[in-house]
Amino acid sequence: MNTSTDSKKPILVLDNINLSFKGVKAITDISFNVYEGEICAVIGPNGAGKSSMLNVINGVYIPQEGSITFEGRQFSKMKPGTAASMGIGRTFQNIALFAGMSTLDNIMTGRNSFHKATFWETALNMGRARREELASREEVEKIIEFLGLQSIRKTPVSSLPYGLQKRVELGRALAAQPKMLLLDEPMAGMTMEEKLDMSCYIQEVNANLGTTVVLIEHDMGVVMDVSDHVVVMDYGKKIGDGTPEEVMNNQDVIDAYLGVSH
Amino acid sequence: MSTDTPILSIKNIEVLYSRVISALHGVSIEVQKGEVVSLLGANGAGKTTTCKAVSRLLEAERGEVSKGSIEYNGVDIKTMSPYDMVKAGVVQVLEGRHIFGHLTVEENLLTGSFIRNADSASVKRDLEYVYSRFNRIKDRRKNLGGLCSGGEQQMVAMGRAMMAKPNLILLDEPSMGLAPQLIEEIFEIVKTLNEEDGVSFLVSEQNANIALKYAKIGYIIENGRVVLKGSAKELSESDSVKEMYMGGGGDEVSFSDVKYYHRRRPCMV
Amino acid sequence: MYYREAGRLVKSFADDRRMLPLKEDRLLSTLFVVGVMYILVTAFASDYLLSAIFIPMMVLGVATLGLNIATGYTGQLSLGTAGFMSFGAFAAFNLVLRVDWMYIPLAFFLAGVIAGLVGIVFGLPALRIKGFYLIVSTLAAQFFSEWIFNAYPWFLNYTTSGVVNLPPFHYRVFPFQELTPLNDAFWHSSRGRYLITLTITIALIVACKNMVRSSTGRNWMAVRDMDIAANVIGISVAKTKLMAFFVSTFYCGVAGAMYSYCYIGNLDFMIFNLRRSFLVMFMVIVGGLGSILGSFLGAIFVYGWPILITRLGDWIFGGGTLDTAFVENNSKIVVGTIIIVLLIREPGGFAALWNTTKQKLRVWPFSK
Amino acid sequence: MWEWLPFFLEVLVGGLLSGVMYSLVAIGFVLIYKSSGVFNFAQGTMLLLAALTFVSMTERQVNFWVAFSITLVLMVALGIIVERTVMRPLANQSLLSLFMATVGLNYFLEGLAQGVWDSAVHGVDLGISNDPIFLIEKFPNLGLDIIISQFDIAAAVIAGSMILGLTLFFQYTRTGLSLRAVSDDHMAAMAVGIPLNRIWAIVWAVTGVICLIAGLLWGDRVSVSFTLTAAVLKGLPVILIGGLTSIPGAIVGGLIIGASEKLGEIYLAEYFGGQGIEHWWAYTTALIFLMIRPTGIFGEKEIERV
Repeated sequence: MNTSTDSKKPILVLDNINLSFKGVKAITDISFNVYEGEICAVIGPNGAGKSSMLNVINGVYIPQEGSITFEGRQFSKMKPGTAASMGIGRTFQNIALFAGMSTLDNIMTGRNSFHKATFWETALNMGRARREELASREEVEKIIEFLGLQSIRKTPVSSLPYGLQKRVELGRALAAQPKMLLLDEPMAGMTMEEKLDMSCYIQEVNANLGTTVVLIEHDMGVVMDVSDHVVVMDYGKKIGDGTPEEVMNNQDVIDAYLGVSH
Repeated sequence: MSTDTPILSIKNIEVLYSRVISALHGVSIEVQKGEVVSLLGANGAGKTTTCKAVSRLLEAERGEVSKGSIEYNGVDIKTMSPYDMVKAGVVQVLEGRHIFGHLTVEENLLTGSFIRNADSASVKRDLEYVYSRFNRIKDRRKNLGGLCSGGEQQMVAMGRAMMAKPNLILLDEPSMGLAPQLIEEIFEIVKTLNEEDGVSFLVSEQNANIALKYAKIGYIIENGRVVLKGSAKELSESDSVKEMYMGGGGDEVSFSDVKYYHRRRPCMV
Repeated sequence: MYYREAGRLVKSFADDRRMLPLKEDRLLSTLFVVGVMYILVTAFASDYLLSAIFIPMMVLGVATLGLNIATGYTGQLSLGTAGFMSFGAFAAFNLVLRVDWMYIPLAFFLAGVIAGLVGIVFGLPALRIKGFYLIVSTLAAQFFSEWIFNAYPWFLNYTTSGVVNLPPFHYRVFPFQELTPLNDAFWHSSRGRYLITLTITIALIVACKNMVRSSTGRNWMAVRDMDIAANVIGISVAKTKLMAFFVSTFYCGVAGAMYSYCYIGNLDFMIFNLRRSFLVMFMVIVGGLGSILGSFLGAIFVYGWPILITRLGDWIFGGGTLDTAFVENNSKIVVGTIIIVLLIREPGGFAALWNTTKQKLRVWPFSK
Repeated sequence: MWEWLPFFLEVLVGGLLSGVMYSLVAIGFVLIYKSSGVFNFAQGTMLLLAALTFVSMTERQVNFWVAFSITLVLMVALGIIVERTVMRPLANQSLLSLFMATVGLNYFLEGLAQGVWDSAVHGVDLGISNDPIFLIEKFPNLGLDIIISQFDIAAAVIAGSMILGLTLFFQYTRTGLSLRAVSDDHMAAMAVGIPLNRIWAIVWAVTGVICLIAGLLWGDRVSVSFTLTAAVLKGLPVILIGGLTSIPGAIVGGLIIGASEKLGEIYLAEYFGGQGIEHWWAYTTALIFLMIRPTGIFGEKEIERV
């Protein structure tokens, strides 16, 4: 969905982010904006630092330098809990579901911020605890229906195939009703059919709920069709930033990622 | 043994993880002696699984080849252990390099030679030989492997494999996370090892351009199936390969119109 | 199985969330609890059965459930269960001793709370230390408890022998005791103690089941399965862990108090030693990590096996043939073997075996 | 103003010497954990089993070295059997399952050891003199009036040379290098053809040998009985302070715990009701260290990848 250019307002501003592990640079001087309501794709070769970038945005990694501004609030280091409470949802490259729980329970955990009942209220199954459980269940059922997960509601997630696990993970992120979704390779390892489904979900969430989406994706077809804005990373640096068309015609990007033309 | 027995022949294999999750459904690949064959595909398409099926490392991850067969020099490898495979001359260089971080570069290389029970003089010779092929790591021999840069680690991993004197190297994603000039350098070394030392290679890559530049034959693997096979030249000129791996939007499927289509479709699961 | 889920329409989320979704299950469990546990057992079981079989099994089951909350549900390995039990036992004793109006159920509850607070203190390192390193903290709790109740005689009311009998006439079981139809003597008898233990145990099971099927339990399991992901979706890992430690040690504390008052009838710090901690851990492993049913199955098996062997020996070879050392070594070998075999074959323990059996019965005889 | 110093030193030296013995137990732990991620709780019982086996032979007038060799062979065999029957089927399981398996193994061996032998208290005499050494008599020039236990010195020397030997073995031999490779990265080790099972078997066998030596030293010091299994509880805080994967860590951790235990007993116990603080004191020390460094002094800090 192309947002009109005049209404572009950044929801997320990354300013001069630097990240290294034990002296090895993972991200060097990266700055870019993500605009409200857009789908932003981050592309680049494996190991370019894309996942680390998402981890910086929602506070799993703490950058040595730089700042993150989300909805006008600036942080030099984000904490995962803060990110979640401000409305940043996330899925992971190597699926991070709670393996010992069912699909339903996994998605229910996504709604934890809506649960105010204390543990003793839940222990005694008191009014508030019960009401919250039922209210969450209602919301979660909507997500289950949207993602077509009805039949595996009570199946332990560890026994689901890869594609479905990815979908459950998206469901868990959606359950928190995030303002911004960070999706780390949501379509990796999927069949064409599953990829179509997944891009449908992403676009529908984006269009109907107005959720901003940042996704890492390798399939250029998906990137070109789905995204409004593309950021290209290579070797921990940003080498391209713009509309899909601009990026595709950028010589640096072609050299580094799409391959040296021969 | 007749000369046209391929060094590696994968025949229609299927792979299951934990007895349920199917990762490969029907992959057939052949590598002739002295060839560089590249295996192209996206993340999660099944390249690594294919390599691990050959090196028998699958079992360590609760995976198994449930159908089909793999032959190395005409011998079925079904009953062989990872140890047997290395002993027989097939070494995998793992994706993500997997250097022993707390061992020095030289110790890393030495671990590769254990399989041969060689005497120290010949090990020393081999070390020198590996250093001559991988100039960059010679000065770093006393450094800890974990502190080397990505490119150096890739070279240590390949050098470590060479210490086993292999006939076939399964090279999994050598370009991952490396700068373009380094990727070029790594592939140049592959070329030398192939041409001068006669090592055959099965290289799994996402970077189609570089892989096809150095390979003779290419296979394209998608969602656990081989969808295309051809000489490197054919493949790099093919439109569909260009589309999928070298950028450019496809017209066949449009991901942006998909939502209406989905809504009318009954749920698959 | 004569009944199954097939064909039942669940019409509301509230119905779907019930502890026992099937009407027959509800009926049968009510019948079992009320008819068998409350009426039949109370009416007919011998004193020996009550005080040497039923009471200890339930008490240990509660302790196992406590450990299961920390280890099975939240993934925090604890080796200090017996230590936490002793905090509960000593707290109950001192409450009854020093507070005039104290009566047993309230003392047990407060003992649980006090043990729970101790649990939070020893759980605090869990916020920084992970995995095996954490056993230092719970082992410290274990040894600290063994030492403190020995070093400071105040806790034992300056008893020189190191053991305090808990004579029944020293404590009030209920407030307004005089208004109830049953007198003190009844509640102090094995029958009365059995009823108290049974009621508390059932209440604790229901409370645990309630927590596990709601946000509390989901957060525990989320932290257990992948704490980074839990953190990313906004679950406070620190709060969840401390809460789990509190609830876990609350259960252990209540179990400890019941152990002293309802089972052995005296207070002795030597009993709550490391070996007992391990016994409770065996009960968890054998029964099944993260299972309420398993906690009790484990307790029944590990506690019951030596008794069974002794009885069998008596029956086959005549009374008193098997000496205690033999029985003890035999149970060690058997329980040890069963733990290893279960871990290899069925890591879910007896609870998982029970579920598989149930599953098989459900489709029997149409499928294997 | 330095009057307290000789006594302090005497306590410190005594503590450090017993610390070396803790290190010896801890090294068995570290080897197994490093190579396979198994936190071997059965260490203490293996130690008891070794000591009991040895004692039951010497008590029947079997020659010291014959008994020693037979026990050695049995312990190596035990290590290999454990690796085969317990650890191998459990490979790839969660660390918690592996730990619990060793707890089960511990219980099994405990029952076995006492079932086959008995639960009586045995003495073991390695022929090391127990007489104290008065340092001022031996080395008058030092000017230190300290008493040191001769047995402690001998035990520390034996334990120390054992540790030194193991360290050299793992630093310079092919097997040692393989072991370090395996502990770094299982998958990579398999990829270069290092046979994991063989390495694990070697490690368990070496642990068996360590258990024998430690069992004899501890046995001579505190007699051979069921309480010997408590050695495992001495080893725990040691490896946790040092870091589960570090051999130098086990040594330093042993010295720290040994010294802190003795010093605490002498200088702190009076503030804590008089006696018996040594059990929890070691753990509190460990806890303090871990709060500063959650993975021990030499332990590796993992970067969690998501």
